[in-house]
Amino acid sequence: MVKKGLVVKAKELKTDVALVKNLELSIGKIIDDTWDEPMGPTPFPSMTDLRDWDFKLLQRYKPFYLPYCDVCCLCTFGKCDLSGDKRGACGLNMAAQQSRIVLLACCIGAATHIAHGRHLIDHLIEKYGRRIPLDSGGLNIDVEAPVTRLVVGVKPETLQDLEEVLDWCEEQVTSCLSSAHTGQEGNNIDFESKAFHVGMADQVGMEVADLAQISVLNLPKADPEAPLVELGFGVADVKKPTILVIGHNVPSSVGIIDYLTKKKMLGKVEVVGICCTAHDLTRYEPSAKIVGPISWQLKYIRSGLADLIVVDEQCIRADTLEEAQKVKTPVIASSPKNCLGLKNRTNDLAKELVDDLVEAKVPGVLILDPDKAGEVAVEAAIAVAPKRKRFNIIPDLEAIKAAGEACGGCNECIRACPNNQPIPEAMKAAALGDLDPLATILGECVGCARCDSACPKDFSLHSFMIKAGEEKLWEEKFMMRSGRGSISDVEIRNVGGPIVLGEIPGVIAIVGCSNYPEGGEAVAEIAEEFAKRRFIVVLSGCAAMSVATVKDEEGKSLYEKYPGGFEAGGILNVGSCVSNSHIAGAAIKIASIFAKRNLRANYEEIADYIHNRVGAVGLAWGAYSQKAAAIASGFWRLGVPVVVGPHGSKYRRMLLGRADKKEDWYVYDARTGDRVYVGPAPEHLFTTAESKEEAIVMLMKLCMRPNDTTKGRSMKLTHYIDSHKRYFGVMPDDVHLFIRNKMDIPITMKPEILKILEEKGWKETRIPDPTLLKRMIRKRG
Amino acid sequence: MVKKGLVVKAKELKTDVALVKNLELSIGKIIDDTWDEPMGPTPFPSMTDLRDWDFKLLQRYKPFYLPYCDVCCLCTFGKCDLSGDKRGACGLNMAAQQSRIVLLACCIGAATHIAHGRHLIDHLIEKYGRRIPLDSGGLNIDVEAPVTRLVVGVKPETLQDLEEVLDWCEEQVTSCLSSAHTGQEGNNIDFESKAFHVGMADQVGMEVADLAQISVLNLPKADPEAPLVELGFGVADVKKPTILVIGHNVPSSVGIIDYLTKKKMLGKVEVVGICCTAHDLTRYEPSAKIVGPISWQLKYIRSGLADLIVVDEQCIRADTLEEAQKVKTPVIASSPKNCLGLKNRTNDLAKELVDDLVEAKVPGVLILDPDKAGEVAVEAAIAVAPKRKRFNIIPDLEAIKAAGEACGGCNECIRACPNNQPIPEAMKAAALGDLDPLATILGECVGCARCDSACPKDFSLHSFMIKAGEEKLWEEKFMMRSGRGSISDVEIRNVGGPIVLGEIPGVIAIVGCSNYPEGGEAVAEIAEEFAKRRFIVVLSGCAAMSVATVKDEEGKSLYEKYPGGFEAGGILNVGSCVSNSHIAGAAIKIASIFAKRNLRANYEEIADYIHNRVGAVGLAWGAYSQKAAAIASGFWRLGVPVVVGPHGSKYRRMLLGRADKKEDWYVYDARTGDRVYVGPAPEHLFTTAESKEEAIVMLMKLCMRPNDTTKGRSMKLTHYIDSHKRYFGVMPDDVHLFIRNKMDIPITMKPEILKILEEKGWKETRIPDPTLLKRMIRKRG
Amino acid sequence: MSAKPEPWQTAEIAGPKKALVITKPEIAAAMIKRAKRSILVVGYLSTKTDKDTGKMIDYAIRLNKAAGIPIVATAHTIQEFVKKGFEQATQMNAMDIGNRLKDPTWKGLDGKGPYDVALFMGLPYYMEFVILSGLKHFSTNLKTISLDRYYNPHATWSFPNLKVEDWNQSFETMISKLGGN
Amino acid sequence: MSAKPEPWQTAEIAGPKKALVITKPEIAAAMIKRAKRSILVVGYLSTKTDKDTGKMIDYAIRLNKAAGIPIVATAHTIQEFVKKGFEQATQMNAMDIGNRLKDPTWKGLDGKGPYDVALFMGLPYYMEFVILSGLKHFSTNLKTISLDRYYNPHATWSFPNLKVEDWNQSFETMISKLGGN
Ligand code: SF4
Ligand code: SF4
Ligand code: SF4
Ligand code: SF4
Ligand code: SF4
Ligand code: SF4
Ligand code: SF4
Ligand code: SF4
Repeated sequence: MVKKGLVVKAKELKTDVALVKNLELSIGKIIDDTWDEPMGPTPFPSMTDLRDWDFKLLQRYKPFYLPYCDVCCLCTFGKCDLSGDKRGACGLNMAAQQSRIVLLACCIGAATHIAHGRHLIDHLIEKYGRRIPLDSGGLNIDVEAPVTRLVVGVKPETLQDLEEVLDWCEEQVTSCLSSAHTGQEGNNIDFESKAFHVGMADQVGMEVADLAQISVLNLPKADPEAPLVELGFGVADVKKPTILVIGHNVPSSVGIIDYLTKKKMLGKVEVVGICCTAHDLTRYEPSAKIVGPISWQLKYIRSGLADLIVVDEQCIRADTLEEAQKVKTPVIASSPKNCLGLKNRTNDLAKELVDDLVEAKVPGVLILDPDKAGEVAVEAAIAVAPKRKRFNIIPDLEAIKAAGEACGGCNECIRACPNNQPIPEAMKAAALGDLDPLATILGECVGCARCDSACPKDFSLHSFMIKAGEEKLWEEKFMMRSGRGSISDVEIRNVGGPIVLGEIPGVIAIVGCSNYPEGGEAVAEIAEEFAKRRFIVVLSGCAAMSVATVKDEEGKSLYEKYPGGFEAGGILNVGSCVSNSHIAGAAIKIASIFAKRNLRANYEEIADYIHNRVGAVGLAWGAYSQKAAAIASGFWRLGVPVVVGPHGSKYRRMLLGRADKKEDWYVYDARTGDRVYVGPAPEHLFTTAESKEEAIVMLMKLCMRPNDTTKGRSMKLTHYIDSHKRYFGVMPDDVHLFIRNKMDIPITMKPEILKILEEKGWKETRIPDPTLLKRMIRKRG
Repeated sequence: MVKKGLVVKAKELKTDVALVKNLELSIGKIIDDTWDEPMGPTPFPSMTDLRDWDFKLLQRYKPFYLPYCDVCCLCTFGKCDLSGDKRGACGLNMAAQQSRIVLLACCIGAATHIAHGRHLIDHLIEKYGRRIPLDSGGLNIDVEAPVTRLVVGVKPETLQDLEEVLDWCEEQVTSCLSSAHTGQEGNNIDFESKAFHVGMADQVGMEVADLAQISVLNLPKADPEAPLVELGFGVADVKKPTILVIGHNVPSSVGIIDYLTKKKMLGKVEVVGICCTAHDLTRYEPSAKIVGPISWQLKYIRSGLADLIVVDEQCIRADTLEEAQKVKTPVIASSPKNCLGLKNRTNDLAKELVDDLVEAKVPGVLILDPDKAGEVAVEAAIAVAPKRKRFNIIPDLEAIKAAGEACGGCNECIRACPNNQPIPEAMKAAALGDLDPLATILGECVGCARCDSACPKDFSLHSFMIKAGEEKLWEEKFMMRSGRGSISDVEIRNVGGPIVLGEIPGVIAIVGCSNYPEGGEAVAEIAEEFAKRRFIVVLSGCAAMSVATVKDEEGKSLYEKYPGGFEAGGILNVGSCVSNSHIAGAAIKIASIFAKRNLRANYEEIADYIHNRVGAVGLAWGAYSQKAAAIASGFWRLGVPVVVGPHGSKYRRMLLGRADKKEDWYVYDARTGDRVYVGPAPEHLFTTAESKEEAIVMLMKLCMRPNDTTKGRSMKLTHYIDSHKRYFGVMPDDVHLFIRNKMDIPITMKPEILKILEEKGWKETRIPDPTLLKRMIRKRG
Repeated sequence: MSAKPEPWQTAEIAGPKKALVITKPEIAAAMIKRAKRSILVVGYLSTKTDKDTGKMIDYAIRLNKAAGIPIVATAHTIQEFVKKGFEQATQMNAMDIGNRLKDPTWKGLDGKGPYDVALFMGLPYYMEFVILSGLKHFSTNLKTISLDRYYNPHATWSFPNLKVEDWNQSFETMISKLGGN
Repeated sequence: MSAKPEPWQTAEIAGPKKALVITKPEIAAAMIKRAKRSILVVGYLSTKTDKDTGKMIDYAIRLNKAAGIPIVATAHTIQEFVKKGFEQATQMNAMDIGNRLKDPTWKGLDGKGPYDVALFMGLPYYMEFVILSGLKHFSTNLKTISLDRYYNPHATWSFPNLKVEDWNQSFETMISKLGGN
């Protein structure tokens, strides 16, 4: 490892064991030779070190920009009209501006994970010391931190080793963000390359964060049988005081659990979570419960179920304090990133804080010490519960009926609804006493309350829906497998070959948020379709929660029906947002463990390997956040395609291949150096699926890779054609592009396909040892 | 200094002097006692450490938000309509959204300076070694790096000491940026506090960057008599090959000068610069020349004067490559932040690069090695010059006349012009052969070319103006004092007292960009007004250039007429954007050197000192950039008011005091603990001046501070009232608010003012030892 | 047809360049007639029954028959076409067809050259919004027409926000003006 | 008055909430009459001579005389008022008056209570644009009227983009309807 030089210079050094005076030690380079893997070409890569690779991908997968509006308003030279071939006052054109918006989103997303990691690791070091060994899977994992090894070339062994990795991440965020300044980068493809770069840093940041918490807090370690935990609106016992935690950064939730444990009150207070903090909470303590993803926040708060709310960071509604006040629920903010304007009471006595909250002297407090936050939360919740008596603001039927009668049908609500829900019609029905349409809306509702805001009559429309759907809501109780963390080396060893040869038809990573167009069940349907076909289905974040919310006739969720291992037909929840890194990690480990490629600082070669061989595809069906953008960006640079649901079109840039341009689909054959046509596999790097049916078929198609064996390819084609026929009702019109030789043809479809091949004037091609990198050619042609 | 723990662990350490094997050294805390100043309360402050201070300021100076439009479009939950009392899908309201936009701008700006510093310091360390001592003013400066000392509590001594400071800066950018993620911070005042925080980090980043380049490249060191350098459109000898450098990060420009020096060609090739690189270029080599600020780019390029263009980073037109191609000028990009889509040729032979550029095989190249960029630039410029023969695209009179005749008067150009220039009328005149109106427009033009873009007839309108103003342009040749760097301790010692007592009526910092509403001369007028009145006028960046562009009858610029020292009546150019830090530095040093306050990690106390005592005010008359936002933000946290020109209103948030609310203007008297009314001094923390006249009067007023002695206050009032009468034609209606006792009244205005005081029912108040901090009270009341 | 040319989703403000409103269906018919090569992109919402009406996909088929406009069916919409016995639609991802329409060198579904008019219907409002925007900013010589019930400002021309009955009537008129039935 | 309600500076798109267009000066006059307490904010551009016309500041003075509207003169505009013998204007920074107008508890220039209608003229277009926006979003019970020659969408009501002569005529009509001269 060669990094920054280092000088230790001090008149006096106090250490745990000794006091040293007048030490001066100056070190130009640190070469850490405890790791015997040779250093690859790009340790601690700069913003331009992998630019050539990006340009290769972006040459094939060209950006299609989808501006929200015609102007740029990022500086006071503007606003500038960029329509037509106009340029802004700084000389920028629309393509560059849109790629800059993508870069900004990815920077915000990456900063979020990295700052989350920094906060977590600072806290863990402060509490447990810096020399705690990292351990994400015990004896089952030798290749720990594959992303970090690959990207920066470091093998972290103890908590403190993660700090310099974060230093590098922060430097990348800063440089990439700086490129978005007016008058910096001027070229759209270079902006894209920078977005890829910060996406790569994001993967590192996520890995570092999850590795730290898995190791120190002893979360499940690559455990296919991680405990089943309860999830749903109805999980909490309403007779017990209930603490609701919302966010992503688990220390304050751990503080709650630890305090309950210390006081032997675990089980006497319900601790329920929303969003990723809920994931990590149940990874820490499986008796805790999960309410659901971000879209459940208002439902839960307004229903008055929480006696106290603790928010940490990320994906927390900005109006939490206001909504909580309406139901008399005190709030504890616990993160520097989300202070909600509350007074910082970190240094006050816990007792005083509890009193102030219980007596409602303040609507909430800011407590930046997680353990104190835990103590105050528990004590205040216990004292508040009997006073609040589940006070809620869900209106009764009469009130809804009266509103229905008063509704003017002005359409403001439906025009504000991201999912165009027919609220005005439902209000008409409500006027007649029929709440069913309102209940139906709740099923496709993302809980954003924009309808409430928009209504000129100030109807609390989302609450009306909650009331209408009440019964069903209360029945919501599902089982989710808690986040298992990384994928073990053994698992990789077992499936590496079948994946690379195409015999396991693909790895489908369903990630991201709950900004669904028509409800969350679609995610479960998609997941099951792939599990049934013996793909590997990996889940995380809100998507992992949504998958739990569909039961079969026997009342079982997919987690109960399918194995939790990284194996054909497995359905795995890796965990929270930061656990997403294990998905990239698994792909990287295939190259390392199965193909024995060097990982260390060897990004380009491994990305090339993954892009050409590992049939992994990401689906972010409900992606909404800048974090989701950064995560996708990390996958893009690895050459892994990502599909988003309809709302994802608002990320404003797709990366699309052109199946009709033959010249775009050549690779080198590493054996001979020849350029070989391999067909559009994978066809796109980033696109939007309009419906769940399209998502399924698109994912099937995107699993194909140039390296597929004929056996693998024929299996992948079977799934593609079969799902195409089932969901689209017709044979796909591009099968001929995916058939290299007749062995690729699925046996059962042979006559049909042969006919197509003939019509299309198909010619046989070779199956190369595929690579996009000239330098990988072993024998020059 | 207590920071991160440190473990050095390596099997083998290679240093410059020795090889050490199997070293393990683990250090929990480093306590550096070589600096005997005691550590203050907030070393390496986190995002929340100074929040209480921010809340104090923001309680008095409340944000007034000025949204561009009604919606938020920062995530795919949106767009969300936030008009009225609506909330977005994430629960955010408009106030929080606007403060989030401010935070984003400040993050981008801070990231830009910090990443600039990182790049520069990495480069300097690589080239000169890490142990170069820092030296910004030789024996005249003891308090080096005042901002860094104050903010993080470190006293950097050699280049490498700056690295951990940058680590801290990058961590702050990352955390603050992460707070802008959807569903993080929900409160507008907390967003503002974070913007202040990142603005403070920006000041540190700027200081670190300038300190490094001053020290290593031997730029002027606190030199009041820094050389006079030539500035203007007409500075270059057109018979010589000309290299134009644009940007902010000087290494590639240094590469050019060094190569010329090595080859003994200095003087044979013209090296001219635009923007801050020009500042730093002439600080390095005073025979180099300055074209002007950012708004000069198109004029110069289109006029064909540059035989080769080298761009580094920041404030570079995004269409530089396209514009350069039109005049056959090759371009070298030299920064990772601005690659312009060019091929990275860093590792190719210089000769090959020169050939490719000279033969125009490529429009430009990316060279990330500054020395190679320098060599290629010089060699290519020399070879290109005779081929290009100053090829330009400035149209001739006939073409302009024809265009004037063809112009449809559609108004698209004027509607695109940020300064509403009457182009359609000027075109009518041009049709009749009268180019004067076009020439007049050039005087108020910011060179943005939005008019060109907008014209449906594709007229190159900005070029028409250049033609029309040609003669005057060519005469442009002025003298600017090159950037002097920091303020010396001696200077502070001399003026500290007079400033704090109010006897030097104020320090006016005129900074920022050239996004002027009506031309740059206003800046010179404003500067001279204050210099004449014996304020101290400090300049930087584009504003420092604009000030040079006005000559008196004898042909002298202000730099030739006024002294360059930090003294009453001085006009100082500190240097480039990053030199802005010396302005804050000077204020900080007053507290340290004059008042003997501890600086080290003692931010709040010093900011309180400055806010209440140091009559410093910033004016960013043409501020356009995110960097300018960050710089302003750094001043806000220090309690220094900033005024922007009209375009600055588009920063979308002002911080305004309410002179009419008496309760807002109380401070503690540190001697007694009493709360004392001190009047609205300073009245605003951030506001927009509509005209230069208003700017002058506003700045006069904002110089008043609660600590002013009666002598100082009466002098400040004299200037305020006098300028108010001169520019506004009337007596100000708020003088009574600034008079504590009758001694404050300017003698010559006594009768007039006494009458006002009587009318207003004025009552005498005390002059306290003012502070906003309860803890500063020496004797509890 | 009384209707406001305001974006249907309130927050989807656009501009300064905004779709011209198709105030009369005759105009749309005339534009289709004038087009050298037009294409119709049909999203899956056209397979859903709008309140008080049939499925919009039937209008798509009738438009095809009346004016010979080729149809691209995005997502799983093609299934519904096939069910209705209409076999000539081409299935394509909505972004993919958008991206191709943007490309002036794309030879079209039939290999005969680029299109000059693209009609859209049945995509989710916001998705059509951004695709139309991509085409507005990055296509050359392509005009777009939104036939949805809602004003979509990034198109070259768009229906205003319409009542279902007015919308249906617009299609009827257009189709008859195009000589179809 | 034929004129388009498009933002004068092309890129300054706004919305969804946009100023209602004052199609006839009579409307503006009626609004002023209806106002309980109105105030006129006059920027320094009103002291410049517009093409083919006098200075707008004269209209401001006549409006004051006709309707008794108090005047705030921003920046150095007050000098011109004084020169013209009009002494009652109050000098104030444009942001400062904006900020006070936003505050429903502000007692006004005369200490008698908040205003319900604020008229603006003569500020740089973009600066008036953002101040009107601040008031649109953050004031309570305040209506704003832009009397400039350009449509300014963040106002409650605004003139459309007008020719100079139409603009002048509007003032004449308004003033006479208000009983002034
Ligand atoms: S960044 Fe460029 S395009 Fe955007 S507003 Fe500023 S000058 Fe205009
Ligand atoms: S809360 Fe539900 S119904 Fe209301 S606008 Fe949001 S998604 Fe639509
Ligand atoms: S916004 Fe309110 S009043 Fe209007 S249709 Fe919807 S529920 Fe009815
Ligand atoms: S998946 Fe998305 S919405 Fe869910 S917690 Fe993660 S970032 Fe938030
Ligand atoms: S950040 Fe919030 S207000 Fe902005 S678009 Fe997203 S959900 Fe809407
Ligand atoms: S180049 Fe000058 S005249 Fe043209 S739009 Fe820009 S500022 Fe106005
Ligand atoms: S945009 Fe062009 S045609 Fe229109 S008025 Fe201006 S110069 Fe004339
Ligand atoms: S002052 Fe502004 S425009 Fe000038 S170089 Fe600095 S940031 Fe750029």
